[in-house]
Amino acid sequence: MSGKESPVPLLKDGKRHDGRGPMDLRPIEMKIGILHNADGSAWLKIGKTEVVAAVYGPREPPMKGMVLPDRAVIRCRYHMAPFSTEERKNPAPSRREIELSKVIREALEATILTHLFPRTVIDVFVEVIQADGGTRTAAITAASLALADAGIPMRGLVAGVAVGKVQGKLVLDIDELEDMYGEADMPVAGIPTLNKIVLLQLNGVIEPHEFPQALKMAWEGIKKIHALQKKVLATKYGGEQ
Amino acid sequence: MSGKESPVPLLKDGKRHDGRGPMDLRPIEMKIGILHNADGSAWLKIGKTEVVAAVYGPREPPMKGMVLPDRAVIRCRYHMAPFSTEERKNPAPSRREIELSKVIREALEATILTHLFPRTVIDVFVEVIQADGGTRTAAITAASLALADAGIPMRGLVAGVAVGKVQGKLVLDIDELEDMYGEADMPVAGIPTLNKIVLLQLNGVIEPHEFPQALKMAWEGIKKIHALQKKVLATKYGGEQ
Amino acid sequence: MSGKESPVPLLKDGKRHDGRGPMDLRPIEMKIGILHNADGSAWLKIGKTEVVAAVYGPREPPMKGMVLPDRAVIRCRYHMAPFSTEERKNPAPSRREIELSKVIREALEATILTHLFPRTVIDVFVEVIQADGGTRTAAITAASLALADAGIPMRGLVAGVAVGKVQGKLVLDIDELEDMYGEADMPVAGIPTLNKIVLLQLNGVIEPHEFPQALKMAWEGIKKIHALQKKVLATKYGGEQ
Amino acid sequence: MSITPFNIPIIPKLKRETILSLAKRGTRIDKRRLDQYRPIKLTLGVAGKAHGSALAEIGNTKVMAGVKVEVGRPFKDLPEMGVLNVNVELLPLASSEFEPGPPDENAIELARVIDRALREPGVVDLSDLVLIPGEKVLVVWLDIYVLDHDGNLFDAAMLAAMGALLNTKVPGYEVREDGSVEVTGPPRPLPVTKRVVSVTIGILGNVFLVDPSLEEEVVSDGKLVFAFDEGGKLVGLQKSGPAWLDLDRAGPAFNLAYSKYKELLDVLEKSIAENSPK
Amino acid sequence: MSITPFNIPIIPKLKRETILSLAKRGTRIDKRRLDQYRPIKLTLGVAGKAHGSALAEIGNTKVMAGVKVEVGRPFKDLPEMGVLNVNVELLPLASSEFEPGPPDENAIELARVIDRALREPGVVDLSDLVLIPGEKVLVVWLDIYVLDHDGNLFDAAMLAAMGALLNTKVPGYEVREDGSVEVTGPPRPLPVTKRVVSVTIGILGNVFLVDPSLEEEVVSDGKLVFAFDEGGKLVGLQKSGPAWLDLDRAGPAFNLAYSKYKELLDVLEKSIAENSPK
Amino acid sequence: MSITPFNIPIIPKLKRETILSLAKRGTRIDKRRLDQYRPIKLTLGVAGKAHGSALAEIGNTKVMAGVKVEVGRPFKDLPEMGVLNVNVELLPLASSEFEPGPPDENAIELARVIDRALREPGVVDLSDLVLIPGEKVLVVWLDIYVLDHDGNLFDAAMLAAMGALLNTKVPGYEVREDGSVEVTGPPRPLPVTKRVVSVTIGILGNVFLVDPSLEEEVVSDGKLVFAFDEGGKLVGLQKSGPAWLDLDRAGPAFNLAYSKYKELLDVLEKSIAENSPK
Repeated sequence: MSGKESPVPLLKDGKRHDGRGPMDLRPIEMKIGILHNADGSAWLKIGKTEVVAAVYGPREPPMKGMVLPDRAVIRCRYHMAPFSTEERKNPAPSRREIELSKVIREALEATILTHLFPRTVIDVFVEVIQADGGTRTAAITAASLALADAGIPMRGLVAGVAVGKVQGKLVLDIDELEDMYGEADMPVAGIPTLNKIVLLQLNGVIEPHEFPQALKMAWEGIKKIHALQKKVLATKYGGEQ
Repeated sequence: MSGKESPVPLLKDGKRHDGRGPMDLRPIEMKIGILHNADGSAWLKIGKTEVVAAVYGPREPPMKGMVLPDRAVIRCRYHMAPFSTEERKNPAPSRREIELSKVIREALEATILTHLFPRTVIDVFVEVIQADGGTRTAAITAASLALADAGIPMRGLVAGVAVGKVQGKLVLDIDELEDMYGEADMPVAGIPTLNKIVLLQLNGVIEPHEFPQALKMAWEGIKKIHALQKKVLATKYGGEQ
Repeated sequence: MSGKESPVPLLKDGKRHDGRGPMDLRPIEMKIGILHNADGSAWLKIGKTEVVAAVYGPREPPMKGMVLPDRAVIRCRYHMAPFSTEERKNPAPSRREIELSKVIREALEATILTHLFPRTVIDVFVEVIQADGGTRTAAITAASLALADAGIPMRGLVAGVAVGKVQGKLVLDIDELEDMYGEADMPVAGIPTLNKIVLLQLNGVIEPHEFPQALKMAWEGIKKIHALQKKVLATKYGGEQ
Repeated sequence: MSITPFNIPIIPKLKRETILSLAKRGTRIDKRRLDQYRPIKLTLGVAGKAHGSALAEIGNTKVMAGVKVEVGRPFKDLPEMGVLNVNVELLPLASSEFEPGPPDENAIELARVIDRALREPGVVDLSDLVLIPGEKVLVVWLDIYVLDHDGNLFDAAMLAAMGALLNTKVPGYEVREDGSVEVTGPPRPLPVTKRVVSVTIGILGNVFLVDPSLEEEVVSDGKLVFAFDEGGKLVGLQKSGPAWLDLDRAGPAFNLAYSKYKELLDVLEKSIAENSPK
Repeated sequence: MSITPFNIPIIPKLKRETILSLAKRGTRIDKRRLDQYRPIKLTLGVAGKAHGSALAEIGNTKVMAGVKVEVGRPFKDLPEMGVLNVNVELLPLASSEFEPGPPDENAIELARVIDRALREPGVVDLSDLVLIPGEKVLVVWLDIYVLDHDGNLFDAAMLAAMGALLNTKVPGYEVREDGSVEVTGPPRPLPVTKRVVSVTIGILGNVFLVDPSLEEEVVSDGKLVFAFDEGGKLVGLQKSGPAWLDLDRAGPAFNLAYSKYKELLDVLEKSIAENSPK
Repeated sequence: MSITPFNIPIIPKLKRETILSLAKRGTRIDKRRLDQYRPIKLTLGVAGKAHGSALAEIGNTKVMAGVKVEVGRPFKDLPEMGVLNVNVELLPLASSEFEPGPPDENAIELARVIDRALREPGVVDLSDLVLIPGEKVLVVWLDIYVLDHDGNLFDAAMLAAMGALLNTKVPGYEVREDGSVEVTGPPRPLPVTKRVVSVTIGILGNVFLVDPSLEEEVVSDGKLVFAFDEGGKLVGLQKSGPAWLDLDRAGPAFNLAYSKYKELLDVLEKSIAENSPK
């Protein structure tokens, strides 16, 4: 969406620049329990995008007064490693990181059973190790796995993916190149078992009739990612196949 | 006081660059109760200088411990809109804004009956929408109106105005041009019903004999502004004509 | 250690650029009780390096909760005056100042009998007035004097000095020129009456066999400085000659 | 880091019940229909030293926007583009909940949603703001100043922003031979190519409330902000707040917003028409 | 934002009564007359790496000032002027009330009052500090370092500042043909054209106390700081603190200050004379 | 300002006794010998967008390092040298004790100890990173990312740092005639001239524990960090923590560290060998 032209065609003969079809996700790998100290943790790689999530809590608030009488306080940080991007990113939180920390926190508030843990804090920390598009939806997918790994009760697992528009066509799970030279990026996250959307944004321009279409495509992706989440949890914890 | 020469003569045939005589105030407009949420508010325009003031309180302190056992704590912010000045002003508080917030707070401490509200906080927030000279005295005049609008008991209304020196002559209520190319700027604020000075500063150079003279001129201005304050309050609240 | 060549020879005929022999300290002056408000204070000059130290406490914590149940909390600031260096130093704490505040605090923690003052804070503030090499060891030596002047019980006085390596040779108490163009700077501080090292760092490169040698040289210096500390305390307080 | 707000008054559950039961009957506390805006007003040219300014009012909500245009450097990767900066200040004047200080996550989210809705459809033609490619360009500072917060800051801020941009006169900069830049020519309008407005929908359970008041926002689960350009294209979208949204309610929400955007566009058009030289 | 100090020990009302009743008899706790300064001392050249420095002592109050001169850029609107920066640090060494951290409103007010009293009468001839107009000028950093706070920081800081400026030797900068600047020539004195001192009066109700000690400041309502140049012109004035002042007491306050400024000027002159090469 | 940590769990004295009594018998809680490292692993090339990266693991401790090389300006006093910046982030993921925020004194100390151990022996040949002397040089950003803290962060960070530097490919910058810099040529390895590793010794009273685990660090008085180059020269040393050290135990501590550095060097060499093109 930079207004510049892509160095490679984003669509050619129905295929995307990396050979995928419009509805294809990038290859995904997930692991849980990868950190020793955190109460729960997860690692997720989708294409070249790579994130690590850790969860601490429910625990005492780090600061007196940072509690609610009827539920847990969620603290959430989405943060990019300085070496995760093309140009080195200053480690101080950017305005973008501050906004994304907020929308990810609000997405997770909808699924965590916070009322079970009044007067405590639950911390969700996500680090982007490599950024190649779709980092916020990767972050939320990994965060949800880390919460499950920490044994924190949720209404359902959250998975996310972005739908983009390139050369006038909607495509699933855009990467950085498609994001940069495409026309739109619509990240969506939801709880597929409950058919609930918990994150929804749009960066770019789409036609009115494309909105329901894009949402439907995102949901297809979300269901596939959710299946992988279940699988990796089952491998460690059994059940819920 | 920049050392540079004024693009227009500041005094010519006894008239100032905008046609005023030495003792003329610029046109003044005042309104109160202009904001919905604030407990009291006021808007003031003097010449092209324009400020908005809001008062909240007396209320619980925003932070535990920010109280005094025998009186209210006053919090005061003088702040300039980024678009209020010739060059865009960074919204982070400048050293000038920090100093002016202090001298305005101290001026108001002298008039507010703070001992009536122990263990509470009274907030006074002033935004400069357009800066064309005399913003601190406009701010204090508007703040005093907003305090009255909020029903906070005071020993008396505070009004303020600056006296300047241009081309060797003292003049009342200088504007930005006169401030920039003049020799001195002496802002004064006081409670005219009690003959008390609550703010007094000097930026520039004056002769010893000019000090009492400048103060006398300022007081004439203050009394005129005070009359307008009373009028606008009477229009809303009746009485005190 | 800048990689550049020294403008003057650092060693010539066994003498250093300022005429000292390898084991000579620079001239040292010390005073205590130089400040009125502080509970204890000291001034120290070694060569052209000059520091002032002040101690407040044991006292109430400046902030609720900044206490330990079984001992005093030490707060320590090593800070350089903006005019103490070749180029003006920004007064905001640099990363270097933050590190040095930490190593100096940790050095003092080892000697102060903190368990005698639970739930209190002891503040040690050091200002470098002129920086010409060896400021951290001067700071710790002066801080120790100020603590004694404040009557705070210690296991022993702390003294410090740096050993450097210039033109392949170890020398005691290097100044800024020797630091800048030399090969190594090893600051050491300790309690000579107990033979305890409380600060030990190395900036530069030395041979394995030089380490014990450098430490031995530092200790010789520390003992000499300690003798001066005792003298200045005795002049004020008598005893402990 | 984002933290669940914990320094807030307890949410009045009874109020929520009242609003929900009124909604079932198709009405609201202030008698509005569920899809009805409060009175909207847009005044241009409210701050004389700004190059452009506007004050938007939606009910009691008041948001001012001011534009300053300055000479600056382009971004390294966009040498032939001017720069647009959007900043939001949630002034402590506006609400007892706003404390003085640098923009918090709410101010930053608001600024970024508006920034995207302006940037993505190319509302300001940044390519028309270049003085010396790669060296000197015009930098447009759009400062949004929230003066009174009675709910629905997004729509009021968007309206004030568009009003201020359309009100902006760019000083007549000229590049001299020695590369210096001076103001010599007459001012010209900022090149604004499109109009954008936003429509915000409050979410309470399964109820949608267009243009939620503060009273309604406080008991809501969250909101959806849709931004449209004048042709009805969707140019921005944000779910804000901890709400969730039924998958099959997303379409109806969009349709509701889509049915309202022209009302706001009309307000914008009218105020421009009133303001333009006759 | 400015906040009423709330982290302070309770003001000793008895002490205030004592000071007031002593004042009625024309004397003070430390036996001074109401218009009497404590002993004043000014030592120049106290910090060897500064280009100029001074230590001012008034009673137990100790303030150091150091000047560094560096090459920098002029302000855009003043291309043919050097730059003067005044900074004050209220060091935690100086008082149990001072905490480490960036300058607070008290430090900033102090710095700005001194800055104005130096800048407005043109104490430093900034036009004489230009290397390449619009490009490179000398920047004078005046750092005021409060070491021991026993009241009346303004007068001590002003004295230290003037002492340091008058003690300053500017490195002998020269501009090379390629526009680079190097130190080649011999140092020269900073072009200081005037001498300025300040006189501070503590206000307790209707009583004026010249040079208030900390003990007196703590129970005062506030103070008035008057700055004079060597010719007796008023070059600065600040009411500081929540005091009010009777309109008809402003004249007497001014006259009191005016009657004292030469004492401080004498201290300044004497220390310069002592310090200058014979 | 440095403050005694006060927001920490109470130190388990019983644990300390246990560790001390085990040490007397020459062993440790996790069965290691006093001079034994936990398993060490170094993986290169773990972050694809970094110009170089590595993940070091010592037991459960995990530290990543990433290098980015960019064009920037040299320091004014070192016009013919590239720039090396070392930054450490103690991520909140890594420990329940780490809070988000700018680097604290622990992160800064860690970064500066590693910086010195790299800078002083000239590990990176900065003179080989100059594009236009005094104008444009390569700036090497070495960001150390602590992911899991189970003790001995210094040695793990040092290892990750060296691994990342040795893994770094510098983009093929070329200087055009007009002074602009572009990436045109093929990447080349960062000029790394030496290998450096560190050996950390925990101090508990008179006991030395090589490679202390977190459990051991918590009850320790402090630690000694020794950095060695491949030839065994001492290139860095830091006493960290409030411990004191008997004067006559400094030699034995050094000898202990010296006896171990080759183990870490071997890990480093092996991982480079595995990673280099065959």
